[in-house]
Amino acid sequence: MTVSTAEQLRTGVGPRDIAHLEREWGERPSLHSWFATVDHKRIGRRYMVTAGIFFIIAGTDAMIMRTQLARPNSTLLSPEEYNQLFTMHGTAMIFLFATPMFFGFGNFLVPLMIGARDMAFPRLNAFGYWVFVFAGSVMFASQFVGAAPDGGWFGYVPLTDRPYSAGINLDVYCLGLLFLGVSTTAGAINFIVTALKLRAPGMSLNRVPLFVWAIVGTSFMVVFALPALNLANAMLFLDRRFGTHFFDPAHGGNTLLWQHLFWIFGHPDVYIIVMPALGIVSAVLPAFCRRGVAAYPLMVLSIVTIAIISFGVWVHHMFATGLPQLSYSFFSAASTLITIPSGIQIFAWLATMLKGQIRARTPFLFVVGFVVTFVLGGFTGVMFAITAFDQQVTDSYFVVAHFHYVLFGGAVFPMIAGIYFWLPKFTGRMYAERLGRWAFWLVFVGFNTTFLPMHVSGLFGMPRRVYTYPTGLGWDAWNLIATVGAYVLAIGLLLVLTSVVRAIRWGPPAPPDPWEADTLEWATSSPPRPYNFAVIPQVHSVHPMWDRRTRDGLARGEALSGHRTPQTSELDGQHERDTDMPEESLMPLITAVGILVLVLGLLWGWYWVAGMGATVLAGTLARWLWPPERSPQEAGIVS
Amino acid sequence: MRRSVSTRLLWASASAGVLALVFSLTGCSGGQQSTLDAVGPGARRTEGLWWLFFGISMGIFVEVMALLGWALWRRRRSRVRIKDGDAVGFISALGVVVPLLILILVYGVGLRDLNALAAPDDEPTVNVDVVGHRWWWEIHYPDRPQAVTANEIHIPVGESVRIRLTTADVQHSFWVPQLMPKTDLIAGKVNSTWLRADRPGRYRGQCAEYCGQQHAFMALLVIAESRPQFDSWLAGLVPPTDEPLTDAEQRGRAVFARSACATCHTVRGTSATATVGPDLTNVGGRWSLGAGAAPNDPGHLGGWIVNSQTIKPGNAMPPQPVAPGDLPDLIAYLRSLG
Amino acid sequence: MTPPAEQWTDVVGVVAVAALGAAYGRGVHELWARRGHGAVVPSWRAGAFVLGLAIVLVAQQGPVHDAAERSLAGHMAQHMLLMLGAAPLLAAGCAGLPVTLATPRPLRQVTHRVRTSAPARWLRRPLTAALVAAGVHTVVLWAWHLPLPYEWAEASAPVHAVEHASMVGAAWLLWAGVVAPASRRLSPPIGLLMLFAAGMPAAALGAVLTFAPEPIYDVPSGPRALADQQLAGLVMWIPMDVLMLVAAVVLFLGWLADLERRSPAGRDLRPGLPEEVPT
Amino acid sequence: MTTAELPETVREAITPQALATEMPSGRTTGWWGMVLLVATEATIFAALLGSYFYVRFQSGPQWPPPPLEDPKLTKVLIMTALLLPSSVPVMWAERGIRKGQQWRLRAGLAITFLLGSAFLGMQALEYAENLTKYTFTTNAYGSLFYTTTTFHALHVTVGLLMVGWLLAASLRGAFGYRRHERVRLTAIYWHFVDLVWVAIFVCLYLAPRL
Ligand code: HEA
Ligand code: HEA
Ligand code: CUA
Ligand SMILES: [Cu+2]
Repeated sequence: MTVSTAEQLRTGVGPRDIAHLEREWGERPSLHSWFATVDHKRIGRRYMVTAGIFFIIAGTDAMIMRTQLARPNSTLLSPEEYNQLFTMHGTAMIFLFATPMFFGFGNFLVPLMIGARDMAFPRLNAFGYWVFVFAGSVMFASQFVGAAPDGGWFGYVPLTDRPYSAGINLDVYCLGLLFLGVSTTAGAINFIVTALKLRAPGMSLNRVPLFVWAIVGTSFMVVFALPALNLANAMLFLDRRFGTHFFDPAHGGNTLLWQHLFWIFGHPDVYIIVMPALGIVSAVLPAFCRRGVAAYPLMVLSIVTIAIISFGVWVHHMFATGLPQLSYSFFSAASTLITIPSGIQIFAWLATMLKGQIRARTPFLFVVGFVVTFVLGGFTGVMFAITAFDQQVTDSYFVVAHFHYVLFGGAVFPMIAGIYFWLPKFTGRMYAERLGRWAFWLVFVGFNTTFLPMHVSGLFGMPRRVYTYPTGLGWDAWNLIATVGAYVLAIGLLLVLTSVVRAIRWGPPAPPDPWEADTLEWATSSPPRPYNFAVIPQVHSVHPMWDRRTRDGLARGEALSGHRTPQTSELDGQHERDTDMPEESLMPLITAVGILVLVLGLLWGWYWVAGMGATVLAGTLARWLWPPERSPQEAGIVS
Repeated sequence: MRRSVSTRLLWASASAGVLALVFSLTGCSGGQQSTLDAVGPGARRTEGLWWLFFGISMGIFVEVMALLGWALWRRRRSRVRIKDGDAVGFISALGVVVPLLILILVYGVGLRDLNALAAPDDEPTVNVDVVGHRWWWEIHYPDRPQAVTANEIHIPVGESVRIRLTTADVQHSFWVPQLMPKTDLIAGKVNSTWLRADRPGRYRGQCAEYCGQQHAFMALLVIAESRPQFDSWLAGLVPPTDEPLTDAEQRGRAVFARSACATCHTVRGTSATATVGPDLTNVGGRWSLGAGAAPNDPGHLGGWIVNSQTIKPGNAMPPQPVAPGDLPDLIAYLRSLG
Repeated sequence: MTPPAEQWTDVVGVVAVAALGAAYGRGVHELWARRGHGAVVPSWRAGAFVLGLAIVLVAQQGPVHDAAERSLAGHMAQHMLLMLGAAPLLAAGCAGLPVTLATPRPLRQVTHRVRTSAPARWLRRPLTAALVAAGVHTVVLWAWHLPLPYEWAEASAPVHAVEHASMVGAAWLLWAGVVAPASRRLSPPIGLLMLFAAGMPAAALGAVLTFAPEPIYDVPSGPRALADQQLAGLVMWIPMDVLMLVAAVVLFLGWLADLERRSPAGRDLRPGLPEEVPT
Repeated sequence: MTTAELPETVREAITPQALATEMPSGRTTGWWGMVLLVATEATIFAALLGSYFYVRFQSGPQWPPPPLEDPKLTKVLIMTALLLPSSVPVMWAERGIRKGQQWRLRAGLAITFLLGSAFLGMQALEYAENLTKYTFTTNAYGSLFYTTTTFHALHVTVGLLMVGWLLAASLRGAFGYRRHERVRLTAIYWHFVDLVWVAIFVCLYLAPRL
């Protein structure tokens, strides 16, 4: 990006400073630096592109499923194929698409929004990305060789345990998810530390953008919820491979233990997915309503309470398992309670729109689409929270309708809004508005045509996860409509993809701040230089870009030289010190390869290979963390 | 341009609401497995809940859409002075207080219905044990030790039936939407539920917990009939051994006994007593083959015997090399049962 | 007739409560006499303390006691009354100073020495304090609900008294971090973490009781023992969760408000290029 | 010298507020990273112990399930006696290097290393005895018992690797009073491994008797 002369004149930073920073931070375009990069922007973009590819594969799975379901007694797919398809579709959408996509957003945006130059642990970040790619590739590879998991995305035992599932399919599931868990945990820890320690001076916690709050809330949920899933998967693997009996009632084990562990993770996980999406909504609205989101403290509060309450509702996925009635009434109450913070957010956004000056550009349209669909999905969620009703519709297409309304409507709509909104920042190019609008209408109409009928077929008694169905039960028409809708939706998504590609190829260059938005990522060029900010901003407001002092500071301040970024105190954002940031390195990649070898070794039962992988892993980690050689004075040694 | 966008948005939202309404109104009927056509006290509770929830949801939906529409329509032009605090009242009223009141109401009604679902208000007169298998239902009437069948439950109209649920392998879920919400069958655990049908009829049910390859074809039928009909059906479950058989049927019985059939199935009153597959003592009278996979007629029966894997791939029954000449006899014999 | 051991324990309990109340009263009286009414310990805190003591007494006697004897659920209700009713109130009373004032001088010197010793100071570091409080709370709660200790407590009045005393103590310690006066309170984020760390295992205990398929304790109980046990589990589970959630919300909002006072977020800004400032 | 005469900075540093904050030196990103790692790992252990209790209370009054007896305590008490105090030398070493005393760092780490290794050795002995009675395939109790303890042993091993690695680095003189972040982080990890053992000891060895 060329910086206009006027822009340059206004900054207090001279060309010498810039040249120096470029030298310090720039990564030579080479094969080595492609593999060794630790730049959060490159990693963030890669996360998004990779997750996008996984989305297309998982979405294509769904299209094949919908084609099969268009007519009754269809024979396009065999039951095995169908079962693998829906399992991979669900697993991939949840684990390989939704969460990593938002991690991509977070990776790119969190440092920029808080005025930092990179994540707290850039190498860990790169490592997390490589692990994610490898885990995703292993799981999808299993699909292409016809050995994909086929136990549903929540893999209930005993179906997924021996002897009911003999092949390698479920080993891929539990090992793949364990493998992926490493990446997700690393990412979450990285986000929390980044948001706590690397905020620009002056950014006390009440000046942190809501998107960052959302990412932090999500990350805390990951830290405390993911262990349950990891443990469950480790137990499943031990049961399957080494003959333990965690889930085997014949030997004192318990099948419901799996369900408890899975959903103790699983319920927080749905908020892990939706929370960053809500954060995106809160980031997009100020730009298009030309005011801040109303009731910031309440918004933050609702993020925090959702994160807390989400740990206390998991049994609402087990309402038909015959647990004590009394406990159902408790979980039912907790599940209805969790709608309150969501309601607060919805009405705060409505207040923002009512009180703001709306400019209805494409990102805004997707936000409106989000509000319409998420509210509908939320309502069905509340219905499930009422145990008696849930027992009737659970495991039917009514549930499928609910979770697509909240997952697609609640998470993917904001995601697309975010893509359009930050496309200038991600790529330095503007998208074409007309195409964006077309995409929106196709996606919106297609989405509702696909999933609204599923409520009806569900109420008419159609169970989920059936590879086909007989005619004469009143389901045929609804399924056909859904399939047609799915194709419209796919075309809409194709248009979204087209607008992105078109923008990158032919879009006009984007100015630093095309929307007059409020947060710091708009304070740098589009796309930002490797060092993000020459001058580290001094923050005085939750809307730093609308605040004169911050802008003046940016314009006149001195550049922070060197490969360094400031660290501030956790709560008040007081400047503490400037720290050196790690340089690019191949270690993350090699470490990730070590884990890959370990996982593949376990998968095929070549335990010596697994052992080798573990050795590589330990060796690279030791090398990675080996303290640099220092002179006694530098280290501070007293003899 | 601006105005038209907002109009279109409004239009779309409104039509989405109307569409939802239309969908659900047509939904009153549904098919033989519809939750919106309740014939038992259990399902009637949940049907009532649905209409309550639907009404409330549409109310709030309209409210949210109205606010959204208003915001888009009005399109404030002036740069108003912005004070963030000024929406807190609005947000707490519409986002906290009103929902809280609604939720308390909904929760209370739901709790009442949950208690009503827990047990029938009269003493059950019939007991049924249901054992889930991949992918069929084994049905016992424990009060009559000999009464065993598969994939269909006969019940007397207007009387409550207690059902005990266990599984022989993985998890399944027992669901007859027109009569009762579902209850899972869980390995290592005994669950129970109950049914009552207020009208005679045939109510389809289906396994609702994913249980592997043929989860789609694990259907069952509940047949509610008058007490005398029920009693005679129950009595007929154990066939009298001296019933006269035609020649073909007799030959078929011999084929059955000598081929692999008897290694997996039981026909009470004969030497076939294996329990791998469903009890066939009354197979001739059942509503379907393979738990809903095919209609129970001679043609499908033959096809099923020769190679059931083409009809229901993955089921436990291997293709049977029955000599072509023997097949009609076998079919005749099986049709004569029950 | 109540067996003598029980009577004795009752007497000791009442005397202990009375002694605590007396010492507190004397200390507060002294403070107020020296510094004026409501000084150091505001009167509402003193009131809270008295109320807390009253709840302890109520929980041990009369109908509550009888309910606790009758059923497991009643017993858990008694525990919750002590841990969620009495303990936070007692903690709000900030009894440390007044009670110290009321103790005889030599004892006071000893406590002072202990309080200022290195380990005690280490223990008072916020993070340590939070972890210790949550840990003690968890250990006390879980230990007493394991079958054997529970049965001991049922069987022997003194053990039962120790059980209740330790529960009140642990909960007191926990809530002190949250409701004590600002100078001695944990900072809100740490307080939040502490509540989360203490709440999760407590909820897990409730879950264990609620979901157990058979009665866990070998104590004489009615035919509806299992239902009773499930109710008991929920009694452990819900009130604690609700109270902790409410406390968390209040803490959090208070914290944000405090931050806002110290460094206002400047939320009433609008977009648009701000005017150039003169140099 | 009265407080008023002290230089401003010192006075600031000894105000009650300053003394009340737990780490006057400020927490680093590394500190937070390690604490969060420990938090998520602790959650795994919590889930593991939770599963243990869940299975226990779901499986009837007899625990461990009948032919098995309550776990023996002798060896385990020795193990506890080895591991618990091993946190002290780490602390002592960390204090030392804060003052720049390398010998304390080296000695402390070495002692910890020995104690930790001895713990693992004892555990091997304990396993040798237990495995004759039941294995991880005997029943769910066995699975839980061995998985939990092995998982902890794995953590001890990782901790030992870290300690050994620090020791190696310290022999090359990488640490001093200015640079000892890694020592601090390893210490946190080691304390965690230590504390988890207490939880395991109580839940797996003591609780069955209660
Ligand atoms: C992003 C994901 C996401 C989100 C946000 C939600 C949100 C909610 N979900 Fe959902 N849910 C899933 C993803 C999600 N869910 C998935 C994937 C499954 C299925 C898993 C599987 O089986 O495969 C599932 C299943 C599921 C079940 C189990 C169903 C079953 O299997 O039988 C239940 C039961 O209680 C439930 C409840 C809720 C509730 C109460 C909310 C609430 O948070 C919703 C709150 C929002 C609103 C209510 C709208 C806005 C509020 C207002 C406008 C205020 C006024 C409103 C009222 C007064 C009602 N969900
Ligand atoms: C974020 C989560 C997410 C998302 C976005 C989706 C998106 C879609 N889902 Fe999915 N779904 C789940 C999560 C998700 N789903 C989960 C968790 C389950 C449960 C699994 C289980 O039971 O275990 C499930 C189950 C599920 C079922 C039920 C299967 C069953 O029970 O038998 C169905 C059936 O129709 C379905 C359909 C669809 C469709 C049509 C889309 C569409 O929205 C997809 C559209 C996307 C694309 C098509 C790709 C991008 C398109 C292009 C770039 C254009 C070019 C491509 C083509 C023209 C093909 N999904
Ligand atoms: Cu049985 Cu699905
Ligand atoms: Cu949920």
